[in-house]
Amino acid sequence: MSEDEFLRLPQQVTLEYRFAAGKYASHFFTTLKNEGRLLARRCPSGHVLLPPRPVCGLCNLETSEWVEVGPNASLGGFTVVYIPFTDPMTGEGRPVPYGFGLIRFDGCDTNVYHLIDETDPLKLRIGLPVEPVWRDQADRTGSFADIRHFKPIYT
Amino acid sequence: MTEPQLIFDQKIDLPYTYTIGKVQRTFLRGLAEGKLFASTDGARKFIPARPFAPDGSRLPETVEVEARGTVVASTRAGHLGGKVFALISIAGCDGAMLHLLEEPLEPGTPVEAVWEPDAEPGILALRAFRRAS
Amino acid sequence: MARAVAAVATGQTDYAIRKDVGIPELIREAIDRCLDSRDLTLKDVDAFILGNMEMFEGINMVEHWLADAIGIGGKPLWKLNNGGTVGSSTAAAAYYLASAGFHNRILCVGFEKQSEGSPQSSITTVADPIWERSIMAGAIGNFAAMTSVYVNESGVTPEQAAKVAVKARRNACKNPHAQLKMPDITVEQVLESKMLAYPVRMLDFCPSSDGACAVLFSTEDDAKSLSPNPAWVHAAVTAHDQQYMGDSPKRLAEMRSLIEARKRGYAYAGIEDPIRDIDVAEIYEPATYAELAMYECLAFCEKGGGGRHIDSGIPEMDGALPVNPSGGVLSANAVGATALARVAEAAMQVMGEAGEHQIPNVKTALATGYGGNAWTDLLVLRAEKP
Amino acid sequence: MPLDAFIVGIGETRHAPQRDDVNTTEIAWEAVRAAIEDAGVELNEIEAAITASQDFWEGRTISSMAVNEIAGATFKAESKTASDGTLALVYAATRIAVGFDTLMIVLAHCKESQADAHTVEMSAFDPYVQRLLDPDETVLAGMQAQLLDISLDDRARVVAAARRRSPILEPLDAASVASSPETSAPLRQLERAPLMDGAVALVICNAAHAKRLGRPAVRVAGASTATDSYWSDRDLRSAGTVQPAVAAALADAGWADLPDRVELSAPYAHQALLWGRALGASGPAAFEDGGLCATGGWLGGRPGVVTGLSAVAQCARELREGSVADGRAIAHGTTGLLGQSHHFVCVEAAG
Repeated sequence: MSEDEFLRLPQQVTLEYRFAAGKYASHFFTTLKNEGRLLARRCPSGHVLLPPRPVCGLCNLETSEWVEVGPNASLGGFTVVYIPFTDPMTGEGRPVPYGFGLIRFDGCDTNVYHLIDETDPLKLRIGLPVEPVWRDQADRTGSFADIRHFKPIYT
Repeated sequence: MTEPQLIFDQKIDLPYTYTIGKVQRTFLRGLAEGKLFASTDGARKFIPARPFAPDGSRLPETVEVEARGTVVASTRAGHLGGKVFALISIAGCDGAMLHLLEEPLEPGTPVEAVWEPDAEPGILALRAFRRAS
Repeated sequence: MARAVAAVATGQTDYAIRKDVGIPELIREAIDRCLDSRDLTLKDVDAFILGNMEMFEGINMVEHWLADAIGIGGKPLWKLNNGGTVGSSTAAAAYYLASAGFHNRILCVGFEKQSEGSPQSSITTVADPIWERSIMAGAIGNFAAMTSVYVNESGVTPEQAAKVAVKARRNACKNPHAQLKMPDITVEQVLESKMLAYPVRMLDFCPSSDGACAVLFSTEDDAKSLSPNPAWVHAAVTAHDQQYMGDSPKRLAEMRSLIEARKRGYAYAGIEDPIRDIDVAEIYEPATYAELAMYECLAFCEKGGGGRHIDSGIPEMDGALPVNPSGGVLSANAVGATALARVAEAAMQVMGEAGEHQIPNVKTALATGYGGNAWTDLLVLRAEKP
Repeated sequence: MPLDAFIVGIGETRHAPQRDDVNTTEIAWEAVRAAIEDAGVELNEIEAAITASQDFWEGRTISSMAVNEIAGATFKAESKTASDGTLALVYAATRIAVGFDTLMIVLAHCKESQADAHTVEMSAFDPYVQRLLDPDETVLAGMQAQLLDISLDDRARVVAAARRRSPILEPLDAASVASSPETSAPLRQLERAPLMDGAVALVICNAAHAKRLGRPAVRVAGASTATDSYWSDRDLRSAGTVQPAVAAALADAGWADLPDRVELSAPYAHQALLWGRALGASGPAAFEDGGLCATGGWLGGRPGVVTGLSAVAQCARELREGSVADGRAIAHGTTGLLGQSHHFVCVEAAG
């Protein structure tokens, strides 16, 4: 079968969604935007969970209270990405290389993935302290992308 | 002060490239040349051409058929700007083909294909069906 | 009483980028190979379970569109989607549905045509739209960040990870269906391959393939009539983790779902010492570092001993507990098919139908599925009827 | 070996056109929380969960990732049927029947307000030869209605009956249904079930556990599912696999005949009448006297993926209250364009 025998038809599939952030995310992002504070949920067994959520899977109990975490954090895991990657939400490619990793906010039991402002992997290590670098107030959208990235604190 | 219920408007916008198998390559390329090909097991003929009949049996070959048939059903899709969709059965062939009409037609009305000049292979190489002249 | 259930026939396509066939032809290749091996046709199948990730090909209710390609004719048609574990989830569902007698002969079909979509972008749609999706870096970025935790805790070296890649692509030479057959691959070649996301290099990671796998399950005497030595299911266990991708602190270093599934699965199947009690394992390793971590979570070796385990030669084709004689996921990966291919390969080993990569006299075979948010399916297949 | 699982807990959200106050995890938790409270069990006791959701409606690949924590499946088993809630119940019931699990959650959830129905439906059309024409299910329903000899008046009466019986939707009279704007000729806009957000959860267990819990239990006695050819290879006037599927469900339950209480799920009025006719109902009267859809069914306001399990929950509630004459009911769900698959679950008062 030579190459031109084949027939491959391109087709763009565009699906529009309006996601309700819900009770916990709305409260988190409203507080973050208005007061610059990061809120996690704690369950009766003391697990501090971010993102905040109705039920803690570790003990199968409803989370019971808000607790402030961060803003400083440490690396729960890290990498530097070298392969281009098109973000399906924006359709743009993210320039490479870029640091990316698991961010553990002080006081939190879980990590969240985010971008790291470092492209030399040998400088990064588990537990390295990092701090959030915010987008300007004007171009915040009320999502985790309001934090531009995390900057390592090399002491 | 009740807190705002945040809404995240997002889209999933993904490019796909569908690989077309043997009998349907002939079918879709045929449309671009103003021809209608059915797939067949030597006995039954199916439109649109497809590799397997509804009972799973193979339809490995293709055979050209006349681009004429009858309307099974048609509907003006007011909620989609008035486009007229129809299910068309082609003379001598099993199966039925979803396509467009220039205007709604009663079930059983004889129709013929209207070809899109110098079109790329694909279902849109056939512009629509119209009442047979 | 619960009926005994066995895998009685398998069929796989060659995993590759397939520009010659559409999705219906692709799944029928695997289905026909499976049914032909027992002189059966679609008419002999009572029910179908299909598995893939719909957004990888962008087709909603894809099983309903494929109904004609499998000649459904009014029969039961199930559709599962559990991410990477979907293939093994179809096998687990077949086990329970057949064991309860709700269906008898069940054909599981896992498939993916990854060349038709853009896998790295569609995998991002796995992420939670509110919390994770705007920050995702594709499967490789996420996986590499997890890998750093495991490397930090276990001290495994890139060379030890590279040995897994060498074992996989050499074993693949003995598997007609594998995509990456590399007879002369060396550790150096792996260490020099392009860095994708530190420390994961090109040859450390699984390929993206088009492919399909079909496994026919049946029960009791019917299973015996269909296969000279059926691969009886002794355990089909699933374990999930918490909801978000960053929830598990140790990630790979302590894959909670695999450890939980291993404990329950081994107890259920009466496995005490895996090296002694398991003759071959087909595990779902998306990357070399994952296989090393999975040795530990599966208790093939002590915690932190993944690197020493590959050094020991135990997981080699001629070792005490061969892992992925088929070449594994590192040699072929069409997500919807991949975890079911692990079950198929385990069944082929038990049935003595693995051809060139057959391990001698296999009595007990292990198969795992990995996917979702570090989820695990674990199945134990045996020559002996439960 | 017939299914032998007991429904001991029922939890259902108050379905609404647009629940902007909750995300998928939270709406599913509303149902699960109500179900475990009703069953008198703790989330920690749940051994496994089988869920039902569709990725294209949820806008997420592996859409069950949002719910396995609230379904009590952390470090336990969860599997997702990507079709209808009735199949999640059947799969769960088989794990109970073989004795592998004793206490499980079955969950179906969908937020139809999040998605664009046209593109979600268009994505279910044949990608090679149909999709580029940009159709949706309403187009097919229009063609089907054109072929069926079911009058607009009868169709409008079915919708009015559903709305009158619905605990959540505003009542509508037949005249206003018949005069609503035309969508795909001859269909009117109000002939189609509205898009809804909601979730349904059931707690199921084996006989011993049901006795121990002492809750009013309903027994899952049998079930069936049957899939027809793809929509364009079918006679659109036919009720497809409705009759063979219901016959198979009755056989699986060991029931000689169809019970009086049938809860049907149909997204269009003409399909309710077509499928109702296949179940022995002669016309709109069966809907007006509640025989076929006591609380309006899908047309009474249920999200598509949830409608089958909601039908089971409705029958289970009535059986518990003893308001079903012969103590037997059969619930129906459907998936695929123009009802390509039909699913039936037989439930009976556990006595």
